[in-house]
Amino acid sequence: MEGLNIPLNHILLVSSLLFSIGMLGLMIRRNIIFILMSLEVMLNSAALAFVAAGAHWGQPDGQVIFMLILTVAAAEVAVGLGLVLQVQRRFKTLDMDSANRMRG
Amino acid sequence: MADMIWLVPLIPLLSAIILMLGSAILPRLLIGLLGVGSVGLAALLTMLLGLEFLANPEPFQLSLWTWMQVGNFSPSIAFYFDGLTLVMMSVITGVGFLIHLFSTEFMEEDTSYARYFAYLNMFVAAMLVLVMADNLLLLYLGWEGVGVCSYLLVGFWYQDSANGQAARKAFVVTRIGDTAMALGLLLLFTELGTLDIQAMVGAANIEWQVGGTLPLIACLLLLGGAVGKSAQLPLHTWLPDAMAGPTPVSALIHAATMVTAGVYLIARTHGLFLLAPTAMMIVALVGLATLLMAAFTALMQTDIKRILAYSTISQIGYMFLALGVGAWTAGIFHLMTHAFFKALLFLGSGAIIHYLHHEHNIFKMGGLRTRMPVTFWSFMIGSAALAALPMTSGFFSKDQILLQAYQFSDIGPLLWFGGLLGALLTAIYSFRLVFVVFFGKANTEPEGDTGWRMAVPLITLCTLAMIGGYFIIPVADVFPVASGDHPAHWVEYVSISVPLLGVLLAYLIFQSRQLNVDRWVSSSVGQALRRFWLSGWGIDWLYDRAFVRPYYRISGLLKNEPIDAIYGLVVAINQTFNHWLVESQTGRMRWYVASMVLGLIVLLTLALQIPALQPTEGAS
Amino acid sequence: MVMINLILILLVGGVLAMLSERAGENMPRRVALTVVLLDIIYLLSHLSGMADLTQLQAPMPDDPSTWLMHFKAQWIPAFGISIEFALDGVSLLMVMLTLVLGAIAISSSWTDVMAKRGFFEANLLWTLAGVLGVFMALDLFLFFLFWEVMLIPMYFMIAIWGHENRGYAAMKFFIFTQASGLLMLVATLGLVAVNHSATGQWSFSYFDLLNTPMAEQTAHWLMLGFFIAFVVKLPAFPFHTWLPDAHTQAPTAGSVILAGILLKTGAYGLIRFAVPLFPEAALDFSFTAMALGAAGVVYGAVLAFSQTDFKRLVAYSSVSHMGFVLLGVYAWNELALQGAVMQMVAHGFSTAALFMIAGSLQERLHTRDMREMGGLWQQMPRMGAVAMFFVVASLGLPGLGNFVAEFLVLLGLFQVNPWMTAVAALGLITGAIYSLILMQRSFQGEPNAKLEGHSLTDFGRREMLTMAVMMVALIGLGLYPQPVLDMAQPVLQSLLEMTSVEIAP
Amino acid sequence: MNMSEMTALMPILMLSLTAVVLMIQASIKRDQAVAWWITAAGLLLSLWGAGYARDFVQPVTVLLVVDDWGLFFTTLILMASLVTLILSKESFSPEGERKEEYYLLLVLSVLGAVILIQSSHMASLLLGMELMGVALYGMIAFPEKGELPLEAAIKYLVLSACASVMLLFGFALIYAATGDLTFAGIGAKAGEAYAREPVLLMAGSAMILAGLGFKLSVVPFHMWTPDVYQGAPTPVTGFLATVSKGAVFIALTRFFIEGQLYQYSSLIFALSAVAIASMLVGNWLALQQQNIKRLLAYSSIAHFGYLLLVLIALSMAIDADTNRLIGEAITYYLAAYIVTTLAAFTVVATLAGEDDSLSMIGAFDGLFWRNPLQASVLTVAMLSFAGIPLTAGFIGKFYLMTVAIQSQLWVLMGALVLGSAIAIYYYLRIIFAMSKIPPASIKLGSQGDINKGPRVEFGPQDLLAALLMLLVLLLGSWPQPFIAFAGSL
Repeated sequence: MEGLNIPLNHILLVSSLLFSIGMLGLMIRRNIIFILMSLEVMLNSAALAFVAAGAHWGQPDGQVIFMLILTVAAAEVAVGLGLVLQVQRRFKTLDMDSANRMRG
Repeated sequence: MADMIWLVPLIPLLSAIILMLGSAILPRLLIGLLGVGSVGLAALLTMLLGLEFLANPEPFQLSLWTWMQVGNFSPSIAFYFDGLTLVMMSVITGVGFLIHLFSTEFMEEDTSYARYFAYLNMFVAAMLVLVMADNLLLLYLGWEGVGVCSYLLVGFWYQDSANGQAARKAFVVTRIGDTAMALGLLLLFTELGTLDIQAMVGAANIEWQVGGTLPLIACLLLLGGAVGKSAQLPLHTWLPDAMAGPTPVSALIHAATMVTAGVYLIARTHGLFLLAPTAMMIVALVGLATLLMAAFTALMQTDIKRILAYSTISQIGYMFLALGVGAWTAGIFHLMTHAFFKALLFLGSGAIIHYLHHEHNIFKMGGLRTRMPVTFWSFMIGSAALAALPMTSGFFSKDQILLQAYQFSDIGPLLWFGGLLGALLTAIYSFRLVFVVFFGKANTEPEGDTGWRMAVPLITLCTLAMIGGYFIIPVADVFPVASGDHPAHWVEYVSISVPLLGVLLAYLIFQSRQLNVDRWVSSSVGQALRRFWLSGWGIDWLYDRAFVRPYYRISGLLKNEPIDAIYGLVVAINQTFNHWLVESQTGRMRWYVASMVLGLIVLLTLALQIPALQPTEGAS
Repeated sequence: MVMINLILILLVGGVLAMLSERAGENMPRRVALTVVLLDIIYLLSHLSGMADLTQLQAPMPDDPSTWLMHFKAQWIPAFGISIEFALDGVSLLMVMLTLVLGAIAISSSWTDVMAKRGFFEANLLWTLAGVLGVFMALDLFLFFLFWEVMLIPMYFMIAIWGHENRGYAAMKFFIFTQASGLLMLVATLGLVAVNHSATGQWSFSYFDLLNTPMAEQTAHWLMLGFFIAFVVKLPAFPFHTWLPDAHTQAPTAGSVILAGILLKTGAYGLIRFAVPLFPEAALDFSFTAMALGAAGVVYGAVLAFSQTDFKRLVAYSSVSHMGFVLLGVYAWNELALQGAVMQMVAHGFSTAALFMIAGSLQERLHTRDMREMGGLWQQMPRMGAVAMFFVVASLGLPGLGNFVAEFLVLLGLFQVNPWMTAVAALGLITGAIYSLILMQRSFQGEPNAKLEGHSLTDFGRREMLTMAVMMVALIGLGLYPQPVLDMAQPVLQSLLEMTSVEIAP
Repeated sequence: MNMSEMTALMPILMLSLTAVVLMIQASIKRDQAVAWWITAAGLLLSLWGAGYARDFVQPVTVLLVVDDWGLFFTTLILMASLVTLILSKESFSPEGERKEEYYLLLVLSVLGAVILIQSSHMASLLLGMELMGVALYGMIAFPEKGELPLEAAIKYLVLSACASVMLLFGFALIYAATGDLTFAGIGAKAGEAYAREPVLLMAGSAMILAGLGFKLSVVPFHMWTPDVYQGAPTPVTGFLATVSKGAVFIALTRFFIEGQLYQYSSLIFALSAVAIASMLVGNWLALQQQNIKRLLAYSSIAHFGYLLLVLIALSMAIDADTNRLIGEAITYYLAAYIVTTLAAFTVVATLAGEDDSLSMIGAFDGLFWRNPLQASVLTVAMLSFAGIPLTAGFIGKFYLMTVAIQSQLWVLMGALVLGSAIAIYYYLRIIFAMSKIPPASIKLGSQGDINKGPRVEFGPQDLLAALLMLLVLLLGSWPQPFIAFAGSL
């Protein structure tokens, strides 16, 4: 598709931006749900980077990895949400800062 | 006979060991017999040896076994016997025997009778080793041995920590001297390659020339040892305190034998001192200074034993003076006579103390002339000899010393005058003692006079103190002969008359009271001087401030191990890190993420900052 | 093989002792004693077979065949590590000392230890085994192994049966020795690496590593590694601070072993490894080392004087005495070295005895504080007399072992550095001061009011026997040290020759 | 994908098979015992498989590589999983709790680990790691009651996911730089890629290091470790400490060597910083720790710090000899560490179970006199961690030091020595606690009268503990055979 080749670095820049946003979310968010969402964002940033790189080298590998990442993300989140339910049930809150029984 | 010589020290040693092991079981009588008998036997053997030696005066050497053998350092357990040894041995065993005998009565009521005799016998053994030693290392063994025995005996009544204090003082102060001496030994061996006295002196005469530095240092180090043991300035302070021990002990150790060990050492190594004139000069001056200092102090004391102690110091001062001026024979002669009359005086005082409920203050005594005749006469004779009144033993020895001092190089007359002044003081304080204690009115009632076990030694010593001066000690071929010529006659007359003058003064002041000195004494200057001399010229005070207290303070400061603080610091550092880091484990997830992010950033910066491609190397 | 058996007997004996506790409260110590005696007999029976020990042929340090015994078996060929034991005069001396003091220590633990006796005696025997290993191992890896492992049972002895502050003391002891041990390990590996790069093959054998050519700088660093490990164990000023605590807190038998034997491993290490492996470096370093030694002599003595705890005082006296050893080793001439070896033996006995007396006092008075004592002689004359003997021994009375040792050291040192000698000689004076104050505070003086009432039992047969052994030993060493000297002489002689050749270039 | 390749994958296949069987079994009839036996059988089978596969070593597709080295660690990890399995059965079995899924998760996690070990491609690495990780979340959170497991699980999930993303992003960057996903390929193309896109390459590598560093819990990615160690059921902690970390380290090593990262001084520098930090921080954190599980967590931080030294040494690698040494060092140290850790956790699992209060050091007071066997095992383990001779740990440390000296890494060596010196303190604290004689028995002057805490009858886990102890001692006292074996890999 002509006219639509964005230089690799730009895409990488975007994806690293996404990455940073996700990380920021992890750092400032206290609600577990949002934390999981930030994780998603990060995962996708990586995925995007892969796709871009794959396109840049004209290889399918990029997309393959992208698939894998989706699966991984799914798995992570599945377990994550499972745990979230537990958290809600036992701690009666989703505020992660309150989950610090263990320290020192 | 000669090869039996090793028995002489062995017998007392064995009896000492037996007494120690059997202290619990042996009956008192047997203990006494062992203690006295062993020394008696030793004395007998010595006598036989002496007779044989006088028959043919050949010094001989008996080597038992090699003590240790390292490289070329091979001192052996060996004895050397010559005139000097004979004199010393006779004094030790003879006087020792008498004093042992005396002790049997003096210590009668004491609970640890056996321990006493064990120590005393051990002392005799050690002292014999000291004088019989063929090499300086063995001599040092005896030297330290007598030191320990003296420590044990001074602190014999250990329940009173004051005695312990005195004993420790005695040991430590002498130990200072001993250390100097030990260094001397090290130097001598390193330089001369042997410690056998005869060989060493020989080597020294070959390798060193007169007036060299090495002989000077060596002699001064040896002198340090001598000064310590013989209680000369500046290490004399222990002797007066050492009077804490039982009086017979003072008689034996701190008057007759041990304290003269220093004199013996110098006499024995005179071959070295002859190489170091300066050292000899120092010896003479030390002697002079000590004898004057001690005489003045003795003048003021009120404790009968302290008076005798200071007089001992002063008399040994004479001996040092003699050695210093090269009057070897005179020095040793005085050593012997002094042993007689000073032992006599101590035993006499012992008798008094024993029968006067352990009273030490002479002004609480008095009028004992009639009540304790034996003691009185022994004191009379003893003091006469001490004051060197003509015809007594002390006269002969001291006279020789003074005369030879007069002839000594240019400062001779000065030394002579000093000695003379000393003699005057000696006469005064000794007869002050006599008059105060035995004349005048009685202040305390004695419980009778001496029993035979005390009387016999006293009487024997009396005779010795009288006739001792006529003995001829067989040291002619040990020492170089002194210059034969005599000084002007007036010198001799003066030397003879001064002691008499002293006695007269003492009589006028303390007996007839015709000469009243109270005005001087009570004057402020007099008082000051009196206090100054009474305190032994404040030397004790000085040492206390200069050494003892600082040592205590330093040791006290270090007590809790300052070094440990360093390691404590290390621990503290680790704990701080631990604290900080543990704080960082907040348990908050966001915080953990933050740390990861931080880490990531650090890694990225580190990874990007050094963009240098290493040359590829082999991988595994 | 003999040497391995020596160690095995002790190891197995330890296990037996532990099990024997089932058979009865008092079995373990009996078993332990038997085991040690057995070991001694075993050793003697094998020595008797050999040429008269007083005429040992001089062993070439780098040729094991000339040694008294030598055993070598592959262990970890990958690194050229082998199980290599060898015995020469000096190590034989140390081995004997170890076994004798071991027996003495057991007898001292007779009434001292109440709980878990089986495990206690086991640890004691295992410590002995470890020490024997240290004295006989000539493979540096093996040596390090024993060096570290012998600490563990010792640690248990302090940590389990020690006194009020045992945890701290045991920890301090272990960390000091372990940390310094790590340095030695690094140094060893460094040395091996140097040798490896030179010869192209791995070997930890002492005999291969001797005369390893290396750069001056390297030699200095490696030497330092060994030196620190050894002087910490010795212990030398200023690495000594673990010792007072460990000695004070350890049970009597522990202190006996610690003072009598373990400290000697440090000295032995210096003589066997630190100097011969790096002669030049050691030579350049000798002044510092001697300075440390002299400092230790005086410092230990001064601190000993101000202690109020009986055992602590004795502990500091050890620091002072070990200073002489350090001086002796680094003066590095025959006189001084003989002195050092002599000191190792003599100090072993005198200090062990003093610790046993301290132990018996604590058993009777339940305190080590000398302010609680005084005038004990009255009630316990025998103990008092014994104490007096060992006190004068430790202040270096001629005629007893310690004097011979100290005099030889000083004599040797004087030829190297008179001024240092003068400083060290101060030790004679300060030594007298603290020794006598010890007697004064405990046995002499007015009987302590606190002690009115309870009657104290004097030394009994067992104690007197034990003490008699050590007294005889000290007198023997003092009046006829020749056997000991002869045993060490050829070894030291050849060491001196080798190093002098090394240095001569 | 021919027959021999299939055979080479035997262990993986066996594990997958087990997983399937377990699921089927669960769907037919839920029964813990049966599930347990199936799992055990599966693990044993794949062990056999690992042995069998030794004759078929080869790269299998671009994704996996089957070599002796990998197989050895596969074996090791499978054994570790067996230990975990036994402990899981014995120790945490809250009544009425169903554990079939737990075993399933265990198998899956092991499967992930094995894949991780054998991966030679980013995809397989990613898959292996995630499989292992995700299963682990489940295992950690498995106990139904108690809050700590849940907290641990959620923390681990979020953080490790975050780490995985870092890893992924790193891969992406490297892929962008080199255009290759196989380790070898990256290594081959890295040179010119560096010339073209140094920033991408370096940044990528750095992020990969970060990602893997998290799993290895090296500073500064270590913070999760204590919490997860403490919160997770003890057997799972043991699993995490040995299987997961071991596998990740192998993967890291492969990537490091194949991808020739050791060439880049900047990376080496970064890695050294991380290593030194871990050595010191880990030990400092552990100093005063009272909870033995947390303490072990901290000590593990330090130990992986030590281990990184070896990778750094690769950069200095002078000659083949040294490289062989390095290889052996990695193998030996990891093996020793895994065995020792298992021993330690066996004891903790046996004595403390899931009761957090019982995992306090105080609860171990006087253990020697209550339960000599377990006490001795823990003692040996501690000594091994501390690197005292005659234990496996010492030989491991010996190797590290030799490597450090051979490649002249003086600073790291210094840190190593310092760290070990500090470490002695807290390992000793545990031993000291265990050796305390309760005052009661001192008076009584005999043993057997103290019975506070659970007195454990001799059961499988005692046998297990004993075996592990013997293994530790054997590795330490007679290492030659194993060294030879490691050399042959």
